[in-house]
Amino acid sequence: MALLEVNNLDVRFAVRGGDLQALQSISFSLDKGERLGLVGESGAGKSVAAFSILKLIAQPGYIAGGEVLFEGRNLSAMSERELRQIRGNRIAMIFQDPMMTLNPVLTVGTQMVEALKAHRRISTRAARDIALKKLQKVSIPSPDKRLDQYPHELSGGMRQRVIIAIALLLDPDIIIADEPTTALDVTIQAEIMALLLALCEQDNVALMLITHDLGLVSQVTQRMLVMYSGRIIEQGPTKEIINDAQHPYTQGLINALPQMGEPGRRLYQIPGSMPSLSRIPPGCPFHPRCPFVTDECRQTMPEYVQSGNVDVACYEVSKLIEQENRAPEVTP
Amino acid sequence: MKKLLTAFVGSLALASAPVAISAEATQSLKLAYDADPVTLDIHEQLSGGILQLSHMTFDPLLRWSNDLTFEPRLAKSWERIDENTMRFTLREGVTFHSGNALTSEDVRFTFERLKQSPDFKAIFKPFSELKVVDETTFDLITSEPYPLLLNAATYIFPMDKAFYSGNDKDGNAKAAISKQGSTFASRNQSGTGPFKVTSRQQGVKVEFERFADYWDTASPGNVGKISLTPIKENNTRVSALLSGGVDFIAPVPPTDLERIKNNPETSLVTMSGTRIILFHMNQKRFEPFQDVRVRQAVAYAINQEGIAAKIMKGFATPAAQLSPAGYQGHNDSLATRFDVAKAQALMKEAGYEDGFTITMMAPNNRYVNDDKIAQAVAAMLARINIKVDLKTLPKAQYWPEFDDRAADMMMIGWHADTEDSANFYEFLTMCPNSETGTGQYNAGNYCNPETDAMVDQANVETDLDKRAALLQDVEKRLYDDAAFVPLHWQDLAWASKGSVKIEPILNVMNFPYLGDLVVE
Amino acid sequence: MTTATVSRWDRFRESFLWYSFKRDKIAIVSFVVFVAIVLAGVFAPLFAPADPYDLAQINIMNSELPPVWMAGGDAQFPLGTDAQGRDLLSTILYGTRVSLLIGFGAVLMQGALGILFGLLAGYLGGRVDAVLMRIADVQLSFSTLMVAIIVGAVFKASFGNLMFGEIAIYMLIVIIGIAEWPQIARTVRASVLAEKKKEYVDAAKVMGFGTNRIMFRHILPNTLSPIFVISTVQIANAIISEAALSFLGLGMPETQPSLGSLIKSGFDYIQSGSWWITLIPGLVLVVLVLVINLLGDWLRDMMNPRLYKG
Amino acid sequence: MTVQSAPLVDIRQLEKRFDLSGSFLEQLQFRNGRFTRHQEYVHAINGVDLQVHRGEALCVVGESGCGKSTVARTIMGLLTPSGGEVHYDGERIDQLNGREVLPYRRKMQMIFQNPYASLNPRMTIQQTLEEPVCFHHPAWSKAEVRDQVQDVMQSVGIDPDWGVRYAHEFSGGQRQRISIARALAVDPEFIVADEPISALDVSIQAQVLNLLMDAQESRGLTYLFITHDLAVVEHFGTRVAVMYLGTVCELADTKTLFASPRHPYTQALLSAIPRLEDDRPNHIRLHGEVSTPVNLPSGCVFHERCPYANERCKQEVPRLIGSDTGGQVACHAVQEGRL
Amino acid sequence: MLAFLVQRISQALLVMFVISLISFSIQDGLGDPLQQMVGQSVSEAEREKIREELGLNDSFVVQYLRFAGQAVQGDLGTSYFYGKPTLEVIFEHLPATLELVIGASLIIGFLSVPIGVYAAIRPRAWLSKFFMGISTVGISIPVFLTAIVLIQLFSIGVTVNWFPPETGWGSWLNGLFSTEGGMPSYGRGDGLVHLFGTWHSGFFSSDGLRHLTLPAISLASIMLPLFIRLIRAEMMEVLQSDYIRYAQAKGLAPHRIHFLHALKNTMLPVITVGGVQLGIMVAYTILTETVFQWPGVGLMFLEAITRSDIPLIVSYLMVVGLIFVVTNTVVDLVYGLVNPTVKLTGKKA
Repeated sequence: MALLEVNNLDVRFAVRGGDLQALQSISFSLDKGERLGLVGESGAGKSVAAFSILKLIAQPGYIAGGEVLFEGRNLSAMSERELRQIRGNRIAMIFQDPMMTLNPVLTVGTQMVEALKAHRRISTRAARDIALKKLQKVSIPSPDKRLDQYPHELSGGMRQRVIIAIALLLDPDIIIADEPTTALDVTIQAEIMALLLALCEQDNVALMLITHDLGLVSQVTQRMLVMYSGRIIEQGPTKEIINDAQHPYTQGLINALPQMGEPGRRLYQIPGSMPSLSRIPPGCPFHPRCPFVTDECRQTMPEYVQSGNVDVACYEVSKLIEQENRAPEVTP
Repeated sequence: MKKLLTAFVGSLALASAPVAISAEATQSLKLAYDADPVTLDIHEQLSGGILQLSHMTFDPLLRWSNDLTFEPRLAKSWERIDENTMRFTLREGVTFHSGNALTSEDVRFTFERLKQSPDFKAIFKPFSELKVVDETTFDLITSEPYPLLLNAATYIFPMDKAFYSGNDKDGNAKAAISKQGSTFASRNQSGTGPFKVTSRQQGVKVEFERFADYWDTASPGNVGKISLTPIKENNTRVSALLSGGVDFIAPVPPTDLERIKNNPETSLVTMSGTRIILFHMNQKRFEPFQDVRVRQAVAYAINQEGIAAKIMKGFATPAAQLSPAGYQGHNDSLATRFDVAKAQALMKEAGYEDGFTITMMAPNNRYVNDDKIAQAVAAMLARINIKVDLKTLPKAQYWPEFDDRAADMMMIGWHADTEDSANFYEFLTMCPNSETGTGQYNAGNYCNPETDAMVDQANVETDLDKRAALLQDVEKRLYDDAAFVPLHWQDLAWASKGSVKIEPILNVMNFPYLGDLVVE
Repeated sequence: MTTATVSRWDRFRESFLWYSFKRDKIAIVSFVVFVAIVLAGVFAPLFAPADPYDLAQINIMNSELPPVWMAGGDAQFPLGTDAQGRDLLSTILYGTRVSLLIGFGAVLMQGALGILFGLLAGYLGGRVDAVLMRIADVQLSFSTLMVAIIVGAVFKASFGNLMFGEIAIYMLIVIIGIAEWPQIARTVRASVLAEKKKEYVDAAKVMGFGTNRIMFRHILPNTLSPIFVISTVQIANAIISEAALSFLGLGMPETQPSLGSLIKSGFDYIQSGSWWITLIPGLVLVVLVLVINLLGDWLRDMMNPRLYKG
Repeated sequence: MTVQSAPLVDIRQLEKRFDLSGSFLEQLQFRNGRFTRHQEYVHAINGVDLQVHRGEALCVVGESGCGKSTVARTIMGLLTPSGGEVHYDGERIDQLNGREVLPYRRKMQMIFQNPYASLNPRMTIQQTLEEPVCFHHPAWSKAEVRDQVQDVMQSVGIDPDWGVRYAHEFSGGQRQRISIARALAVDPEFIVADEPISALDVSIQAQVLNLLMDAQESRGLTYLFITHDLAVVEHFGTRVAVMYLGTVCELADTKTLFASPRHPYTQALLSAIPRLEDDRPNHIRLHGEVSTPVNLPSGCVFHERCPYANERCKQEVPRLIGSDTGGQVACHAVQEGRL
Repeated sequence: MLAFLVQRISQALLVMFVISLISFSIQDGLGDPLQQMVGQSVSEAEREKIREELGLNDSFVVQYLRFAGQAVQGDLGTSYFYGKPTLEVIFEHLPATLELVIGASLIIGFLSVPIGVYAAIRPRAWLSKFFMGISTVGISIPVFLTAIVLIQLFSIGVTVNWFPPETGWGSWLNGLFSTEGGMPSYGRGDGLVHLFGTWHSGFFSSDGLRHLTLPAISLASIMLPLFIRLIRAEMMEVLQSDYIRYAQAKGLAPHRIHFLHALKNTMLPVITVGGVQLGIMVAYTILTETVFQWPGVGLMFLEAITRSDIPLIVSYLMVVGLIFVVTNTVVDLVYGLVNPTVKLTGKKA
């Protein structure tokens, strides 16, 4: 049994004039110690997916269907009180912007100690000791001093280290990291990512990495999902997808990277842009931008087909697979 | 609510433990006026508030009774010695709050001080001297025969000479009168009156306590303590009475008379007053007013009865002349003359059928409903095609405008300090003369040497009947000449809780004789 | 040009503003009531049975008649009469007009001062900003009442007392305008500071546009929605301020009453039974201010929930 | 690198400081019983020399706070330099007044980072594009202006019929196209692009990069391209300048730089970008954080994080000197042959 | 810090200078003080003499310089009416106003925070909507109307006869809508306790508190809705922020999130705006003090105007300006203490 299993998760935003489908039938799983990447452009629903696992989607959003099983227990059916036992304790989160994530008016120590005390019967002194150890673990210089500092007194990289330390405080099983390095500079990014990776490997913590950076995913994760307009259009082992993407969107995304083009020449480009939630077209949401579009694509969302170890939702791909399967019969 | 209230008052009486109050003077009274006394020096300012204070903490030689006759107070008797001299005999055994005994010297000291006071010196101008005869006898001497000698004597509230002599610790004379800054006399008092001031927070509260050695042991008064709170806002003052916060209020706004009268727990006393409210028509500023027909037209256009009934809620006596009933100059034959047709005819006759535009000014916080009255008058004048540009001002700004005679018609209210008709004419209708000071408030610039001569004559006429005839004739002439537009005499009203028997102590001068007040 | 306007209208009808307005009952009711009151005020001379400014129509003997539905009411005076015998309905209609005029006028004045100073302070920054905002600070330490006294005295010195009737309305506009401009200036400055950092301003600079063009053509239009929201609230505030000044006797003369001075003039009568003289105009005032506030709230929610920070 | 004709844009010893210390009163500090005046500056750029040649795309890379945007904005006159000179086509332009600078405004244009903020939300696209054209060509008729705008809209792939719409009705990529159209509308020869694609999604980035390259080709534009994304540089740039804390630490042809980066910082930067590769490269780990430009380190600005720093690096500021690969490097270690 | 104080002090001086100059320059428009000081029948010559004594006949410049010279020595002149130094008069009246403001602030503080927080946490609850509705109505009613209604209801009492009194339910309903009255409607009462100097407090006696109740409620009635809205708006915004979501993601209990993480951040802007508003409130008590005849500086000021007591008017304006600057300074200091991200400089946070 997978550590975390998401089955047919539907998330909607209740806005004036009806609901918007933010996530449609999302299914994936995460094993213990596994590193999973969630890739997509902004608005694809990857953050919504991350937040709905812990039922943390903001007000107009709500879970309309499906289940999130953590160790076999359905998180989406749990009471707030029960969920609080999981949040931060078994499943920790790292947010995108370290500037905004820490409460500006509370010291680092307070924010670490309160997390510990929320889940363990522990004295403040003991909690501080644990906090100190975790700060050392993320190699923050003079950690004892940091405990009494306010977030604004730390640099961006340092803050993200603190957040990683908080995530590790209660030795969780899963860390969900939502664009953990996007707000940081390139050289700092590399450092933070390396740290996170090392710590996850060391403690065998599962990592769910949400990012738009294909390079990062390719280097860090073992498996990845590609999202588009609230749907998972492709998922499978990272290497396979990067090396041989099946879905036209994934292909386009990879080919559009400057490093894939020849310097000074036009890059491959996907025409148009991802529709907003209120304007998702019927059928495959990618069809208006897809070079292989057919009438079928315009009408119904394709089912997943297996290509190698990769699940893809695309009629073109399923056609190709059919042809391949049929091929041996045709050949004499 | 009543129960609550008595408990409330009771606890109060307990809280303020009495020092020494005469056997029966145990009641306490909470009093709300529209203003509190400006100073404790009764010679610093001539105003109603100060005179009210004077009657509480001092006693005059003689005072007005309800029916406008004289009642002996500190002077137990007086007799005319010659044309210019009146001899007074003081009551014996009267002591000041300081414990000093009252003597003729104190009266002389007071008289001299009055002659120094900028506010009072005008009243005592006819007097040349106060001569001490012995400890309890003195002569009051005028330079010419003066018919209003006794009227003026009501302003003599003997002060404690010993108390007010010498210098205070700053080296200033204790007797000094000053409008600016504080003087010894403005902070300290020693009088012979029924009450002593025990504490005073200006603008907030003054507290009085009955003087244990008060000479008038015959007084039925049983109030031991008074606290006076100024409540300027009419509604709040009335609310305070109705909610039981105070026992006695004055003045009562006309709009609330009905309500207080109908309330079983409160009682109301009204009296027709002596303060005349009138408009002057400025002949100098506005030429058509020089035409007697125009002035008459205006006089005919004004419905005094309407104003008195509607705006004043019957709380005013419509006036056709200056002198209220009871004054020597009051002429019974003069009646209000509201007649729009006649007024229109007069305007036509004067050649102003199409009317004209005039400016008008009135205060808006000086007299009862002053601004509303002015508006009503403006509306009435509109009927005879006189368009009025009306401006009402707070009193502080109004008086400078008045001094400048800034509008064609200006409102003024006048109360004769001497309670005598001549005072009206001197200030309101005589030809303005800065040397003699006559006509100081004559904002109409009306000038009639004939009537002026008659007034002068009356001022030295000691035969009261003759004098009355003379003054009534003046009144008639002014009426015929439409020298001004009289509106009404503003009535006086006081209200109290049923248990506070205010009626016997009130008078048209608006000096409640609180020493004699009985509270049940 | 017509096509452009039509398309603008279409655009408006498709807009979120119109959409949410249609769905918000409170906004619709407030808007209808507001428009009704404004129309009644603007066209007061058409609707009013009598002209309260014409003194010749007034008869003192008709004073304090109760509304028509009460005993003693007179059909000639549907809402009764005031202490002068004026028809209360007409007086309220005219008074509403005066109050609205002062409300809008004062906000125009505040807007003119506030926008100008706010733009200058926000865009030019530095010393100009420091000086203007310090003035605004000082200004805020005066209550409207104090400004009223000061401006009143200045007006009096310049025009004399007799002109008062004619200039009172302008005076009140100036008073409330001066007393409250910092509110708008601060709002404008805050949004200019935010807008100034946006790249379209840099783009305009790079194009070589002059300072005035950038300030007024580019930045100003983008600060309009907060100005609009705060102005709505400020109109309500101005109407209340005027009422308060009138209550203290510093407002409109009773010969040309505003709602505030009507309330004040009836104030003496409220406890003596003639409640309608105060309470009916009071109700109109409260309803007027309330619907403006409700519309302001709604607008604020629509345009920018962050605005109320002052 | 071969020196061709005179550079189009030439900046010499450019410096820019921002005053942090506020008014005189705020600068006063009471220390040890005496009042002292204390001033603080952000040293955004410290003596930068750059030449942009006609027809090339010079890319400036660096992390946030390295001063690359300040260089762009100073060239465009949005900021006045604290020192140094900016020359355009041989003329010094950093001291010109508003009127004198107008002709250059037409020749030099800028594209901004945030497509959501760089268009005036209260103007239609038509208005946004017409305004600069009218402004710079007051003599043109309405029709001429309209034609020019239509041409430019078509050239960036925006349907001219959309001109009546407002910016918020467009997606980020379309807005960036409009933003480019605005710059192109006045027919410039030099464009400064300040992180024009970093706010865009990956699939859109390619569109915009293609558009910029097309425009360069068809109009013969010269670019100064500011970015933090080395992959883009590699694809787009003719030459690259790497900046760190307000100084240029390496300047070279793109190919040269990517093939053999010399400066330790460039090396670290190159190794830090996650690339689509199966094997994980050895990161050159930098220790420490980027210093703040408020308290500039002495000597080489990079010495605090540099694994090769020695005493000289802490004392002496390295100068940009030609290296064996044809580029220029400001590094004592490289010059001493330690690296 | 030092620069901050120096700047604030110079600002205060500037404010006071400007105020004194303005008020002096308009004194002629405020009326003639003499009219209030002498009786009606005092002759013109006498008046002229007094004017001369008071220095009212000197030129503006001479008067102002004389004033400024004394002001530098801490003497702002002598009130015509009270005959005492104006500062003394103001300090006698100030406690009443401050108590009113403190009373109102307590009401505002105790009500606005829970209501505002509740309305922010549960924006859709009917109780929130009710509170917000009431607060909108609250800001739409002029304070003097509120005051009058309060007096009518709670001081005088209202007897309602809308329902047939002979029936049981009728009399019950009549009783329900009728009010007893009896609350004091004016002044500060007799139970004042002397604290020190000129400060008498009504806080320590039931009578004093009873007198304070209605005025404080009516003063609070204008500010309370503003504060509720402010707190609600700030709180709602804070609740949107990342660090609140992050706190939830840490598994913290809602009360800790709302009352520590959110409220602390909410209160920062509320302190700035609110503190300044409280400072302004001193200047805005005039209406309340008038209706309730509360013997504070507002009433004193209004009366000074009707009396043209120019020295008192000038001093009042200067003191109010000073109070404003002082509260601003205190607010900024408090803000700096509470908010760890702010370093005190002369700049506004």
